[in-house]
Amino acid sequence: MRDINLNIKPGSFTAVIGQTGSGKSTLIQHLNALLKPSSGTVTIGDRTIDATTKNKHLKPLRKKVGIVFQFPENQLFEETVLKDIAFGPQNFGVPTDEAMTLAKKMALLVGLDESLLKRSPFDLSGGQMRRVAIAGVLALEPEVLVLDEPTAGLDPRGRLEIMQLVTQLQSEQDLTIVLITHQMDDVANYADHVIVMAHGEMVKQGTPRAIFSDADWLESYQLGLPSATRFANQLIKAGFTFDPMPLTEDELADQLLPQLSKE
Amino acid sequence: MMENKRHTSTREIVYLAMLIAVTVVISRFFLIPVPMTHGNINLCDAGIFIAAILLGRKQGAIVGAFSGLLLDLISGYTQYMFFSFIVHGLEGFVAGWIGGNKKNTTKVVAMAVGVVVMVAGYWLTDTLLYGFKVGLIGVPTNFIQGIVGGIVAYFVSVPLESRLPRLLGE
Amino acid sequence: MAIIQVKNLSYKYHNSDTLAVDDVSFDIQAGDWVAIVGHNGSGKSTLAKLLIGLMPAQEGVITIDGQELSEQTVWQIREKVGMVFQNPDNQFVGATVADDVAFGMENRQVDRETMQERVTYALKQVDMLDYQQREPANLSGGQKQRVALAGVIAIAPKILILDEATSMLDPRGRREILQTIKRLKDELNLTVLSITHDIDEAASADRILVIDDGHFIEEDDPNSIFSHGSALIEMGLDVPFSEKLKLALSTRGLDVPATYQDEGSLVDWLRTLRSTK
Amino acid sequence: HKLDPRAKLVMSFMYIGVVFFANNFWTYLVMTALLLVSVLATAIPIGVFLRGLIPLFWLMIFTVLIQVFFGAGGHVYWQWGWLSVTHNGLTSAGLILMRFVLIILISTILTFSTQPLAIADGIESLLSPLRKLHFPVATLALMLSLALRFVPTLMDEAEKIMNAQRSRGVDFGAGGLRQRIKTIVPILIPLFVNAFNRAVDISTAMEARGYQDGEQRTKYRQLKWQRADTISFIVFVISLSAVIVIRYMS
Repeated sequence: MRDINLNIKPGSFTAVIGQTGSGKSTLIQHLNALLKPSSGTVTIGDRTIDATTKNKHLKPLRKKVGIVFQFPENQLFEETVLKDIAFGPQNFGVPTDEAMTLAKKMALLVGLDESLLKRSPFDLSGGQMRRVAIAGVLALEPEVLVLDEPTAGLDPRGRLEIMQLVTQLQSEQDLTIVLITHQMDDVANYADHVIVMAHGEMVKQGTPRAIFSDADWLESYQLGLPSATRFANQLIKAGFTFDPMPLTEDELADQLLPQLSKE
Repeated sequence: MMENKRHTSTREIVYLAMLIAVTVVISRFFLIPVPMTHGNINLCDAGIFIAAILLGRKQGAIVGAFSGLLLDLISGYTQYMFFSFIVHGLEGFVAGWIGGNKKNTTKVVAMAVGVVVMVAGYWLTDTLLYGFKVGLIGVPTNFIQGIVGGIVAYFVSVPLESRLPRLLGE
Repeated sequence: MAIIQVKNLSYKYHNSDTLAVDDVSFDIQAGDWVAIVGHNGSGKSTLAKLLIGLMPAQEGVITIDGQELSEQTVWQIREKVGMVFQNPDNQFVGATVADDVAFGMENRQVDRETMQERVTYALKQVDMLDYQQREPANLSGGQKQRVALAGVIAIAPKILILDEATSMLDPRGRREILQTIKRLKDELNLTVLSITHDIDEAASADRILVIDDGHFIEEDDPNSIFSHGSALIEMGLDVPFSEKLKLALSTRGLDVPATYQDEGSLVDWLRTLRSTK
Repeated sequence: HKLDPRAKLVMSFMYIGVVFFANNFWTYLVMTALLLVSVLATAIPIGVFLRGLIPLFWLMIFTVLIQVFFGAGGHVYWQWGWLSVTHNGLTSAGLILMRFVLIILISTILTFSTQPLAIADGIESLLSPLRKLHFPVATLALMLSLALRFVPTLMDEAEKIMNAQRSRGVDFGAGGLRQRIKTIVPILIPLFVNAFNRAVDISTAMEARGYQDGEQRTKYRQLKWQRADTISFIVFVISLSAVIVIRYMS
């Protein structure tokens, strides 16, 4: 990975897109100081990390940025759901009873039923386990939540529910969201800023509308368009006009309607 | 039930293979440097004890023997390969024999005996290869390694034990 | 002729109270591509495993290529069926690509010369010949799934079952594997049964079977199934984009046709509306 | 080094066996010469082999010191309390050191020039006569090759789990032994669960592909014994017999 300059604003929803192996995963490990930059700096809030930062100074940063890795259910290990969620805060010195209260709050926040809290995490369904893992990261009370393909392997309903949870966290908990995804429709529906990665470099950043305005450029990086934008491009060939380019089906429908005859 | 016996058999081959692989992985992954000696201790005994305690003597012996062999093969200590096969195999067998599916205190005893078998086995090996006194050098390190492995195995296998039927897909 | 016949099939896991598969019957014609769709936990993967006797059904009869599935016929039936599973890593058992392709043939005691020929042939079919000596650790998920597909081709089955074979891949890997399967189906005259919740994969099928909570809901061609729009969404399934747009237009007061339209025909329909202005 | 792994395995172990017969200058000379020829045959730079010895440096020093100070007999060069340096002590230290280095180098040659999988194949092939005794050689070989296949996959998994727990505030590599053991458990439990889950998937896939334990299978990967193997084998046998002969002649 080389020469990346980017800013993520508090409270924003940033999507990171790029092909598999484009450096997305390396990027998020820097956001959480799991990796130290070999050159350059990463600044999180008022703290700066560079190649010389001592490892013991990194830990407070990990509390600020919570990462939900791909297939996060693979990190569960405790006897009960509640204990697993409380594991993170305890590592940061939160007393046990406080951590448990926090864990319960987070479990309810991600939509886990209270009856599940005393169960073993391994007894839950895949979707529920994923919620436990997300709650475990939220329990660190981070300011930034990074999610690496949180919907991978879920069915359409599961995907929708997780994405709704993420937007709810952004709006109600004032979390800054960084989402790594292959789903362009999710980018169009939820993000306000997009970072495009390729070959370990950031090749472009901007609003979703700016990024998705150039289909050919995206194609050159093997990336696609949101369904609505792709469909709008077909309609342009049929004589319709759009300004700006629609990103979601609602935007598309809104612009389409005035162009249709009302019988 | 239809072809139930064969079914268990393929699954058993595969989970033993996975346990061997995990044991090799944790031995290569977690090297704890030991002060005052020539090197590191690894966690292979933990993997072997976990297999032995969860599944029993035969399985413990297989996981022990093959992970010992593979570990030496991958790390370039081929001269130890067959000795490790026997020593770790015996270690797993003994630990599984005494401690498989038993009370927690019995498990501790089983692992302690396993450690003794392992330490004695390597001492004998080194004595054969390099002489009696040189063999003594390895004893303290192997001892620490075995004890650490046993402690780790205890804390991992106790919670896993109740999950076992489900993990084996039953 | 029906190459797969399922009659009154039921299955219950012994640690569960409800039936995972509940009195399901259907026929699949030779040469068809049939998709079974349903949300996670709807019983569709259980169904796949029952079809090749990986688990014994409590009730019902499965007939494959004229043979009734039983303890005696299970290995013969597996000769005719190739299966690609969800997780690319957990079905790659060979040390290298070529070894993995040969695994199924080794089990069938194919001699070595034939194996070498067929490994080369199968890898060529999935465009992985250059990767013959590669180890799985150096392959992408999509490449591993193509190797799995080559392993299936090598044993020349009549039926290919895809058990959520694309669900762990990125969009590119998914597109590539679907293209490969479409081509192979025609060239090798395969019957394809794909278990999926990916809407593009389902759209490639000739017929779609919908199951929900172990129950058989409906079987029809994609056009008719997709025209159920919101009902599918309620079942936790996806619908093609053209249907989503039609839903958005109809909530805005536009009269949309009730039948399913793919994107091309939707563009045509919208064009006629525009030109009548 | 394109020799058959079986040849390499047998030669290495014959070599290690014969090292114990070597007891004087001439025998060690033959052994060393044989080793050098093998090193050259691998076409791997000698530096690589020497680097392989570095991690064992302290062990070697230790070994030598022990032999020097505790080996008794012969002329006494130096004495302090119960520590003494004697002629026999020095000689045996030298011999042990030589033995040590030779054994390590020959096994390094084997591992550097042969893939673990090839060695596993070689072992399987060498053990295949045991099949007659109903010893499940093929099953165990399959188990071994599956284990080898999944080591990198599970290594990856371990790394991922470690990263995830680190983000949840676990400090690895810090603190005393007790602290370290505590941090290992949150990795090992998920890793074992993952391995068992994989096992269920893999065995299902194997059965779907027609695998049945105990049934006859053909083999795609085969070892080929070639002329070079026979020649090297003969060279080894002759040199090693020479060592034994020299030992008992002198």
